Amino acid sequence: MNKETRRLSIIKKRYRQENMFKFSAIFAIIIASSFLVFFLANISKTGYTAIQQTEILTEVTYNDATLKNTYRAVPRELSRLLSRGFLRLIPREVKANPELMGTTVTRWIVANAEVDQYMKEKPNRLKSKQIAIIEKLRAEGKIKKTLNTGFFYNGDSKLPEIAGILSAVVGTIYVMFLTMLFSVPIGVMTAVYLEEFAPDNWFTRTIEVNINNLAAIPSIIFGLLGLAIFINIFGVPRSSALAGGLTLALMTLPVIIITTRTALSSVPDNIRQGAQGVGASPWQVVWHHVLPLSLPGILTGSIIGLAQAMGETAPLLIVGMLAYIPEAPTGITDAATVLPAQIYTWSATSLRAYTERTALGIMVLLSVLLMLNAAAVMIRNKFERKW
Amino acid sequence: MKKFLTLALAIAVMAIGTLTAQAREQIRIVGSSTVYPFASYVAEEFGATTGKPTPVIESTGSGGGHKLFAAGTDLNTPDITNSSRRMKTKEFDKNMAIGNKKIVEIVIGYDGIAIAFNKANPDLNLTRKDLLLAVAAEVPVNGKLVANPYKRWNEINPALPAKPILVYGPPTSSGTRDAFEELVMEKASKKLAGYGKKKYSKIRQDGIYVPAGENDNLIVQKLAKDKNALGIFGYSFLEENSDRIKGAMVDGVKPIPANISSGKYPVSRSLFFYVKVDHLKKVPGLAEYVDMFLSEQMIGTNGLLKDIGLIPLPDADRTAVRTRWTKRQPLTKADLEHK
Amino acid sequence: MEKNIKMKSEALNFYYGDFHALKDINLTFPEKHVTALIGPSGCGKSTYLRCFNRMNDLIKDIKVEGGIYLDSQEIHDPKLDVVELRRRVGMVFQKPNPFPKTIYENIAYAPRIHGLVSKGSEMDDLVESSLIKAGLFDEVKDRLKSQASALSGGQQQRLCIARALAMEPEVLLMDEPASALDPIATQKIEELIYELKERLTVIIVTHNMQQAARVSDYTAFFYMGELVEVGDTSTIFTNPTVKKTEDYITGRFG
Amino acid sequence: MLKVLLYFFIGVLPLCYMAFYLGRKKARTGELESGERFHSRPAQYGWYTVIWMAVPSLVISFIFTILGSSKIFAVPYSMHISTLLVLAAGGLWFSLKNIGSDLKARNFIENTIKVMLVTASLVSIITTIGIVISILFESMKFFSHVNFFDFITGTKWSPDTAFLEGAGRDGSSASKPEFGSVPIFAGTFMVTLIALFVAVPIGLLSAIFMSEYATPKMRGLAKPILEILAGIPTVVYGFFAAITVSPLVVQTAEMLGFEADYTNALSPGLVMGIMIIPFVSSLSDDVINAIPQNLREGSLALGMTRSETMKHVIIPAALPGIISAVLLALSRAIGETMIVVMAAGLRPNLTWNPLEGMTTVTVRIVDALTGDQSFDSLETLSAFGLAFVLLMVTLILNIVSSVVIRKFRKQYD
Repeated sequence: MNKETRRLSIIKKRYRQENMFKFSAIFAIIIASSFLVFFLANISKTGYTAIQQTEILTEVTYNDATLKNTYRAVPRELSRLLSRGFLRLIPREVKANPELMGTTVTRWIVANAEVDQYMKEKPNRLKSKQIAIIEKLRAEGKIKKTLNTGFFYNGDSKLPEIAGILSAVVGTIYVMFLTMLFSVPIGVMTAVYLEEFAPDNWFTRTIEVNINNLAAIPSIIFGLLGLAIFINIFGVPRSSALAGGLTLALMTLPVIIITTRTALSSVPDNIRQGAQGVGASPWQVVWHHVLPLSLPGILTGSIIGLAQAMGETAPLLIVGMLAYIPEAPTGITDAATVLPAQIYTWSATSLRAYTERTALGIMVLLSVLLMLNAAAVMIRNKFERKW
Repeated sequence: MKKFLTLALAIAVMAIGTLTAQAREQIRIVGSSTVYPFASYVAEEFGATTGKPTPVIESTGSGGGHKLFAAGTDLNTPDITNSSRRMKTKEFDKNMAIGNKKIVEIVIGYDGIAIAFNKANPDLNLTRKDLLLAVAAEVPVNGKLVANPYKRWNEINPALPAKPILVYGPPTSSGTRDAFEELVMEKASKKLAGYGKKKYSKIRQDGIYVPAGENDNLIVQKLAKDKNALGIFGYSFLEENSDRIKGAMVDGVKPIPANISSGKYPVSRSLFFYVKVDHLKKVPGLAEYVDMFLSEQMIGTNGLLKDIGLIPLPDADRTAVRTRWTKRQPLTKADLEHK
Repeated sequence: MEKNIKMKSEALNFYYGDFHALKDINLTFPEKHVTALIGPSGCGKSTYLRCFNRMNDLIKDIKVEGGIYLDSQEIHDPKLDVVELRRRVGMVFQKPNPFPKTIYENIAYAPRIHGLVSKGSEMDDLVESSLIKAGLFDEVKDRLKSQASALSGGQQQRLCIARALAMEPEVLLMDEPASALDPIATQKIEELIYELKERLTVIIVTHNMQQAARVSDYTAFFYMGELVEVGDTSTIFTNPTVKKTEDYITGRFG
Repeated sequence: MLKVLLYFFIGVLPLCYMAFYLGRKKARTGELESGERFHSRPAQYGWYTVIWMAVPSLVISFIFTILGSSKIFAVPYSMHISTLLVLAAGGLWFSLKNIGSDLKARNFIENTIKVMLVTASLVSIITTIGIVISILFESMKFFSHVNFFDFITGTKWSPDTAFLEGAGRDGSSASKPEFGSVPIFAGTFMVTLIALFVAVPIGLLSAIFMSEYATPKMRGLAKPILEILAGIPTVVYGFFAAITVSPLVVQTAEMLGFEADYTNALSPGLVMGIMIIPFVSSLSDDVINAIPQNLREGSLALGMTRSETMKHVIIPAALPGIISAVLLALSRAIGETMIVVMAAGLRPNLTWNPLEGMTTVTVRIVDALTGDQSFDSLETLSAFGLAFVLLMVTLILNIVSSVVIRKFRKQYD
């Protein structure tokens, strides 16, 4: 009986441990998810205000005095509340539309960042006199917050109110295009060689070990490589999309090779044998059978590799993409910046009006990355074949 | 068949031909992170108001900028390098050797180095000697140099508050650190017998001087919160955060533009940029960009750059710089050697 | 002759999702006898075997109807603890699956965690006796501290049996215990089963007709999830009543 | 000159098409006229012609371009073009002449393809060589001034004199610069350690949850959540660490009566820990699933609870795999740059207190390479010395981890 009670107590204790263990496993996953929720909520909370931008309704006078000093175009008390991004363009506006000369137009104009910060109830450096003016405008309905479309069609700017992500987005597209152009064919070819053709000798093994090691090398070291090889030796222009794309391509290469190899090796051998049995040459076996069958896997791997490269910043800092580039690049050797680098530049600015824009930029980047990853998962689920 | 061949050849040749017509359209600028905000501001104005391509400005640091600048004469090298210090003779020699014979040196203004702290504190008046003794690795005690024992300001100077010393300053890689060491520490140590009237510029590493980036949001937060901490920063930093922090007086002089500009405020340095004269013809807009930078609207006493923290040069100096520019007067080694 | 019934199933139905894997099985297992379950692949005999220590609980989306009794206690009874059930109903699998530990630890593991022994010396005795029961002791007595993976396949399987025996179970379930082994190892396992029935009840699933004939006292023939016929092994193999059983035993299908 | 290469692609494509057309036509008419079947299909003769025409000229063009842009020897433009055209025409003429019934065009193509595949796989080797060269050369310059042993074991990082020279001032009065990298590596390991403290338990338990306790539905939910964590760019984590976590840590520390720097090691460590959770969890998930099912059944059949099975059987069996997962996560954390650049400090600090500011290897590299110093100053070069050691450390970690995992796989394959 004594033995029996002891056994029962042991069982009880064991079940307690079992529950503890289960609970801690669930707890771990809850921590991870709640971090994600907290993180996303925090970024959204910081960034959502940047979706709106303050505008002021004012009269703009076009005359000779205006052209001399554009601050005179608007009522005196407003001249320091409006964005210089608009005022400095007046001479060009007049040049394009000479009939404006001598007229006065009433229109909504982007306010400067301090006013914007005030309207969003955030810290600002306005003086009490200026606040009184804004309050008066508010009472008259001459100040409002509208959708900040400029964020999407402007490039970077030193004036937070007109700073946008267009140039960074275009730069990202260029860089990603180049990364894809170099890394996908070379990666797939390497994988095909290693998986389908390579004999098992020291050469192949060296390559394999090498690829595994490349996958583990810190990204910043790829930046040093890009700087030393592409820029200093091959003379690729600094901060160009080409320099960034090449550097990221080398970084992405191992990812693509490894995923492609997995995809290739999952094609069963009897397909290869079947094709060889009807007289296909080794290359034809690969080209006609193995590659088409492993295409979804290759595609998924490439997308994941590119999504990774898209969020990468450190190597790009070293090859000079941390630059002030307000205009979208028009060629691959033009200076370009990418979204993560833009986010970094803005986050390092002490002007607080950039904080919300940084967060909004992050939201844009995250949505793109999430979509890419979702696409990869969809391709995987839709075409995945169990052999 | 022959026709087809000629056609294909023609296409090939044409495609190759287009590349020679490609010339660079954008102005390329590299260099100091201190000059970067001013240069990019001008660049943006330049792009917006003239409709020409906006110059590309990369913040590489002064040293990196001079390296890229002196890398060659061709259009793959930058047209302008910004610098928070003067070009070194070594760098000048490199330029001469590589073929950049004509370089114009342009001073755009001053950067005051402010000793900033939380706005809630009463005003503070520090001497350079106070600052030296606060941050030096070794201080003279009874005629001998010993590891810096000071933990509170009043231990250095009874007139100062009895608060712990905590200074956030630039890291060794920064030009601001260079200026601080030269203008504060070396100047003060030369007058002190304890240092043997020699220049001394070694900064303590026991956690009282904390190296920190210049544009770091975390440091503003720290100063905004910690009433004891001081920060050594460029004046523009103080200007941008003037709602939260203010600057200490150094040797009784306030860090305000008028004092810095007139040279009364002792801790300030000049900001430069260097232009390759040979590129003026090849890169469209380069001359206009420099013209705009030197205009009264930008670097004048009430210029736009003053709003973001540049201290304008005195009138006479501005005129001198403009003359040098309009004459495209090249920099000589003698200019650099003479201080 | 009256026999004590150790385990039985009553009107047992088993479903994998929509698939009806076992259909209305009624079967009894007499104490200290060997019962063999035979039948073609996919007939449900392994599934049936795994019902007795509720190994099927691991599989998602299953449904069990009817009852299984161990000494007249329903094993799905919430009062009965599955851990305790498995201690009493041991199991040996098709492929030997020793833990990546030493031989000693493989056997000591279960008794220790179930609290069957309290002293170190008792444990040594238990390990030794289990190994002796499994007929493995002489082969491994000098290397109890070496890794179990160093043993041959047949030795590993006997180690797994010893591991099960160390819990002193009342029933031992064997799922094709010799199918991955060579003939000599198989013979040893069969001899072992023969000895085991002196101590406990054995239920064995096998593909090998001769093996069933050699080791078992009773044989049950399964086909397509149904129990076709059950009886004395000698009867089933010499004089089956159902045509299908005869066809299977004589090798006409399966 | 780089553009030569790019535009040549546009020019070369129509030429290739023409060559293909000519080759195929020659083979077709050849077959018709002679009435015998050629060794290969006509299209393969077309490809044969294309290879002969395009490959030599492309290779030469590539070499010329590299020579030109790396300033070894600038091939004059006219010479470049004429060489290309002569080569292309020569190749075309040669291949067309060769086409005949017994020319094995298919084998030729396949061999060419194989050569191309080998060349592609050489890129990875070249990359490695490039990395080693690019770091080794500059770090050699550094180590010729600073003793490697002093660099590895020194506990004081004060590059003062190097800085003076780098800034162009007279450094004779200051003391010798010291480049002891221990405080910097200590900072790196502190941040990494904090990250592992976060990531290993959470990652491992998450993997256990997913492989052991989760219903398929919960698994389908939990897995993407972890994958999203891996997909967030590091610059975003950095922003989050600097803007949100750091002030939170300082506030919490103050509440508890401690003092924390804003650039403390804890905040980047915590955030980095979150970042590497997926590395630990997904690899652990893999190895736990790689443990044969019968081992699990064996344990359960002995009356083990799930947690006992996990703790006593599965985890010990999966341990090598888990260790290698942790090592990989570790090397990822050591090399991580943006989070520490944005949230950790610049102060070389040898301390056990994670609330103090610290600096890390990657921070120093970025800081030295983007600072105001002259490019040949010792401090700038120290970036390469640090990168060299960083590279070695990550390589060793990776090699150890892959050896461990290979042993593990061998055991269960």
